[in-house]
Amino acid sequence: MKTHNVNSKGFYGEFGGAFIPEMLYPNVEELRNNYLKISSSKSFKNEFNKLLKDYVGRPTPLYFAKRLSEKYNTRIYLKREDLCHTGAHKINNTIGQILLAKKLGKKRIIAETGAGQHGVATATVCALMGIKCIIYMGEIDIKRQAPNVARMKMLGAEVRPAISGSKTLKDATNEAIRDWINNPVNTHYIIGSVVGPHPYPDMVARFQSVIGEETIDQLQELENKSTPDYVIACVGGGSNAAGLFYPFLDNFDVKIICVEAAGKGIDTGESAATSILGKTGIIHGSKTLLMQSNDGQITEPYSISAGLDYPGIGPMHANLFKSKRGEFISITDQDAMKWGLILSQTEGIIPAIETSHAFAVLDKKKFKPNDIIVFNCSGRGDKDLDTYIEYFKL
Amino acid sequence: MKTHNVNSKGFYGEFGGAFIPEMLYPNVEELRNNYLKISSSKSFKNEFNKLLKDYVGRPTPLYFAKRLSEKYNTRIYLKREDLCHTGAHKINNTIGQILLAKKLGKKRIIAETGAGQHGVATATVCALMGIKCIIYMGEIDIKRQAPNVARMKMLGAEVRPAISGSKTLKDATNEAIRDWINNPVNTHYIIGSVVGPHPYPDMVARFQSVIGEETIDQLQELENKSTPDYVIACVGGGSNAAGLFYPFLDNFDVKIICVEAAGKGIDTGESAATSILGKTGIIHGSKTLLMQSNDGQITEPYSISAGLDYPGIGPMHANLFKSKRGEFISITDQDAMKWGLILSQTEGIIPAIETSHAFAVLDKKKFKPNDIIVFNCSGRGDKDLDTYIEYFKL
Amino acid sequence: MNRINKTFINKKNILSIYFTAGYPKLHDTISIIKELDNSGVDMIEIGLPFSDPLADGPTIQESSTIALSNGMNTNILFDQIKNLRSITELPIIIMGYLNPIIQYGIEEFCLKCKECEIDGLIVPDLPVDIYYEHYHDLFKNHNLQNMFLITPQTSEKRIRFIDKISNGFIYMVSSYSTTGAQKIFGDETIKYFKRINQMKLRSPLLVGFGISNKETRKVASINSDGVIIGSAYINMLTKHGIRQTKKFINKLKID
Amino acid sequence: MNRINKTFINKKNILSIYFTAGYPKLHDTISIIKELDNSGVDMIEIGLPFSDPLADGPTIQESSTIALSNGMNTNILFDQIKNLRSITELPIIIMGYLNPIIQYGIEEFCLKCKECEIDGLIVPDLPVDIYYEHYHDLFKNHNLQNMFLITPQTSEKRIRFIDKISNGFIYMVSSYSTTGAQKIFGDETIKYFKRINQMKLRSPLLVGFGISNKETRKVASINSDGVIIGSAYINMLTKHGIRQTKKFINKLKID
Ligand SMILES: Cc1ncc(COP(=O)(O)O)c(C=O)c1O
Ligand SMILES: Cc1ncc(COP(=O)(O)O)c(C=O)c1O
Repeated sequence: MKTHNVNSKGFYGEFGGAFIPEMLYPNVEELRNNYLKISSSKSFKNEFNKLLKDYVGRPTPLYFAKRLSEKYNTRIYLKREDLCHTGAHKINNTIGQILLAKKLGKKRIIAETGAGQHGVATATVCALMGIKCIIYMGEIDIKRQAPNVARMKMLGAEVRPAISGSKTLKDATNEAIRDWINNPVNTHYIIGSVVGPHPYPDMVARFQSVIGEETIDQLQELENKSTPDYVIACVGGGSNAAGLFYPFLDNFDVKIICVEAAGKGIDTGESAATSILGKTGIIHGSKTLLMQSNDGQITEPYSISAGLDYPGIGPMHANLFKSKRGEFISITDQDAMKWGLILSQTEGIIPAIETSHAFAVLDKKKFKPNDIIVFNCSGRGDKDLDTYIEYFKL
Repeated sequence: MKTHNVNSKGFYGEFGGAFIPEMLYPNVEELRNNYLKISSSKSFKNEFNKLLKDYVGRPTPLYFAKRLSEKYNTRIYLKREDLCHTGAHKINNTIGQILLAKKLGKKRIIAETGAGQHGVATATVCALMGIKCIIYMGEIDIKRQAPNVARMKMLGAEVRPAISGSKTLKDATNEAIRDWINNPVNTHYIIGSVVGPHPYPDMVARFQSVIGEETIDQLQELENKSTPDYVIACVGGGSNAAGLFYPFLDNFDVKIICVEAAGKGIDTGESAATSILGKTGIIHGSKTLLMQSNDGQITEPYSISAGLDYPGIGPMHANLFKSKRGEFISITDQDAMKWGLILSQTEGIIPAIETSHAFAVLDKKKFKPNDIIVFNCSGRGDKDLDTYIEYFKL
Repeated sequence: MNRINKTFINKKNILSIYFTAGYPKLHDTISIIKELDNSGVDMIEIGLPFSDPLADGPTIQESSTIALSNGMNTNILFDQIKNLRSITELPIIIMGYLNPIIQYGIEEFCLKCKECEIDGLIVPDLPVDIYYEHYHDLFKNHNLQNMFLITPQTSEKRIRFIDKISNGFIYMVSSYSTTGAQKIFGDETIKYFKRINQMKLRSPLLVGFGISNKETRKVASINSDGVIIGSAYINMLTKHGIRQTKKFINKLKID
Repeated sequence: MNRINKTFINKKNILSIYFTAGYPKLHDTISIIKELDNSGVDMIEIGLPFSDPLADGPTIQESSTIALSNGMNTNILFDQIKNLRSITELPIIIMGYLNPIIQYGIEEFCLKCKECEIDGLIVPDLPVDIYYEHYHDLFKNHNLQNMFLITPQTSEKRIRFIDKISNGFIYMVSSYSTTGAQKIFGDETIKYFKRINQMKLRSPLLVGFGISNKETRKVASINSDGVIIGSAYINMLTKHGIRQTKKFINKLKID
């Protein structure tokens, strides 16, 4: 049977792998050799699940959006990752990785962040465990996302500006990798999405898969049926999508929709719709689709949403695209912003702008009255208030 | 047996009642006649509990704070109301009241707000139900709490500035009451704390009592014991405290601690420690302790935390104070701010400044190693980031 | 016989004027009372200003805020009016919120009212049942009549009860509203005036909240024993000052 | 015999210099190569600039950014060096990240290298196993030697494997670090140099990352076949320009 999961060499079809400089080999090798063993051990699972429950607030609800369902004449559920501690799905992964890092005896954590959500989630688990934490963030993003910078500092993390290149997420990632190269023994690098060298994409997807697993149980309870007709999520790197899709990857009754940021429009040169605009290449240690110039320089993407503003997508998603297992839809800034307002005023939920992109699919696709559609409500919009205020002149 | 609950006339000992102008009598009477009947009906309970679960994200965790417990050599639990949808306990009450308002056929909702949390929680449930919503907020608070104002507007609520008096919470409350006087038939007034005329204090306490009820079940599971030794909460109006204390009010094995805002210090004239600085009087329709001048003019309180900046306390709490059932401790701005940082860096939880006040009790009181202490972690600190940033120069 | 009862026996189309003590200036109280007496009004309500007058609209709220910042308080008011009866024989009512009265001490307050020969009280946030249970006798012992409000929403049963325990007049709130001047009354309001009038209550009825001019006064007076004017008079004080009181009252005259 | 192998047979204390193509100016490539040849270096590495050079430190990163904004790309580089062998007989290595090479087409890239008589490649993010599985034969067919990196963390087993499949030299990363000039080496680093040296590998060893002056060169050369200098040379180019190359190299001379 064809699987859309990772193979033993760390590939999803032709995508994935670990294209890393030799200096990173021992670190990545240590992870590769241990991540499954540790994360499937009983003691790890207990600790992980307990923190997800008592600290993160899981299970997050699967909420039937009544008014939205009526408006669109279909059955719409929201998987409420916005209710997770720190406000997005990101923390599921950071809890998993900090526990892994502790088992591996690491004394220092580094991470990259764009919008700051992953940085906050990392700073949070480091405070929880009393481990030193350094967050790399593009100098431009530090200015754009001041509240999340403040949160990281409140949590005791050091925020280091990435001043190279375009001074945004991809450069913060480069800086984090450089830090790891320079500190290979005592440091664990917590990557924030299903990107980077194997085993990161698989590891992060597994930690996030709790989203999909809970959805199955909750649908069973609510609809007496364990599979939805559609699962829909926005894709920056792809971790919230991977988490929701994970248990359904090889279940072809469940249709998968990945929503990318079209920015100002696919053809404007200011976009982040990687599946359409990207080509196969290597970024941050992974073979995947990425936006690049003709001679292979990685180009800077654009989206109003800092969390979707990444020039690549995870290798799992590149493979979903290539194999047509997933449908890819891209949504402009304008439509995403509009949907931020619609969701707020129809359901009382102010979504992260990343998340808003996913909902805009309701205007792009016709669903049947009996379709069960699960949207991953990946994060709350508090971090985006300034953007909303300015955009709508509130 | 002596009870600390409300009596049939709406009094807690000598406190409470409904000291309202005749113009409000029909509205309050309608509520008084219906709130128990409706809220104890099966259909209401089902709907209320379902929304608390699927929409608010209840039960909120009871989280054992390991590092904090070690540091203070006692057993510290956090009731995680900060994980509720919209970021504080306030929504438990607004969900209850919006359902009640619907059953009473109301078409228009008004509310007062200080810090904006109750305003956001009200705007949220109004969006959820598709009901028109008007929020009164002091002109000064509108400026101080811009992000919450933006949230309310995103949610489709109209925010009306209260421009009378001191232009803060008490004036917003006056304006809301005036609106209700002018719109007695189609409008329900959602009060945000256990204040105001009977039946509000009891009604709000009942809707919030889910906090305490869950705590009992969770302690049973975690400690094999359904009662804590201490329950501790901050008191602005007193709703988060009432919610946690509710099932323990008449169980004298459980010690109750109410934490008030001392502001810049009890004796500085800039304080909100009502139990110490207040005298019995009438505010917003309730007989209770309140801060006032010698000739009974209500004085403007001060606290760095907008949610504790109220000149009264609920009549239940006034009675807890008078009867000595509850211990009252007041915490300065400085100590509260310090504890915001401590909780952030010890447990990875950035609390609302209101909430920080409660934790500061750990420095004021000695607990035994076996004491089980439940703190109500009433809200998250996102709304207070600007204040934290400025205070700590982050 | 009490001055209030006497007034209703002897006069028709009563005009009662409200003003906030301490406004526009701290010591205007006596001058205003003199002007009102001179202008031929039938009754006077002295507002004891309160920081949070939630039954009142913006005009009275603002005058209260200014009065308080002028330094007005309960002691000063009683001091100002201690020789009241050397100035006027009109019925005088104090209107005040409950909290300042409680802080003064209710018994002490009643005693002072008696000393100043005040005739009655309006305490908007003192509910009927609490009054009846706790303060009825106290007020009576100090020759104080307590006036209650009714609104378009008040049930017939409750109106009858209020009528039974009232010994002065019933204060009929003209509409669903806080105090404030209105230009005209709508049909609903007029229907309500008629409905109450037809109940043939033992207590006289004064209409308040929203009376601003001759027209509104006329309409209200047809179905009641007269009117109370507050915000409109305060607006006049703000704009034209105490000396224009007579002119203002003259304009309100109906035949 | 390949120029790289020949160099290691004929010379001791090898000095290999890295520079970023397109820096400081787009068309400096040939001038720099001429200067280096003239100054008596033993080997040259041409860096093909990449937008995200994650194995490199700030100096090389910055030179790459500037080179790219000067307009450097793969086609231009090959065009610049098509007559390379009329200028120098030194071994020339291209150092570049995998993505630009993939976009160019790996076969096409190798062909071009062959045409320009390039001797070898260093591709830091091309892992050993993928190289061995997919590209070993391709590189060989185009007379390209591929150089691998080892670090203080690389296991003995892995070093032996790398040694086995290497046909040029092994690039010994001086410490846990991205590229960048250091002033001196610590004890740990020297111990590591000795440890590797004592492994008696078949491939020659060049030490790179952190060589900046005569002292660091000396220490590194005692335990290896020579050094590679990158950031220090680029810093020199930035400060003093191409013409000072000879002076810079002279200062590095050891006996
Ligand atoms: C709320 C939210 N959703 C989605 C994303 C995109 O990341 P991913 O595609 O890894 O889920 C982010 C990233 O910051 C985010 O904050
Ligand atoms: C987080 C939080 N805690 C506490 C309070 C104080 O209110 P109460 O005393 O009613 O719980 C507020 C009020 O805004 C709040 O936002």
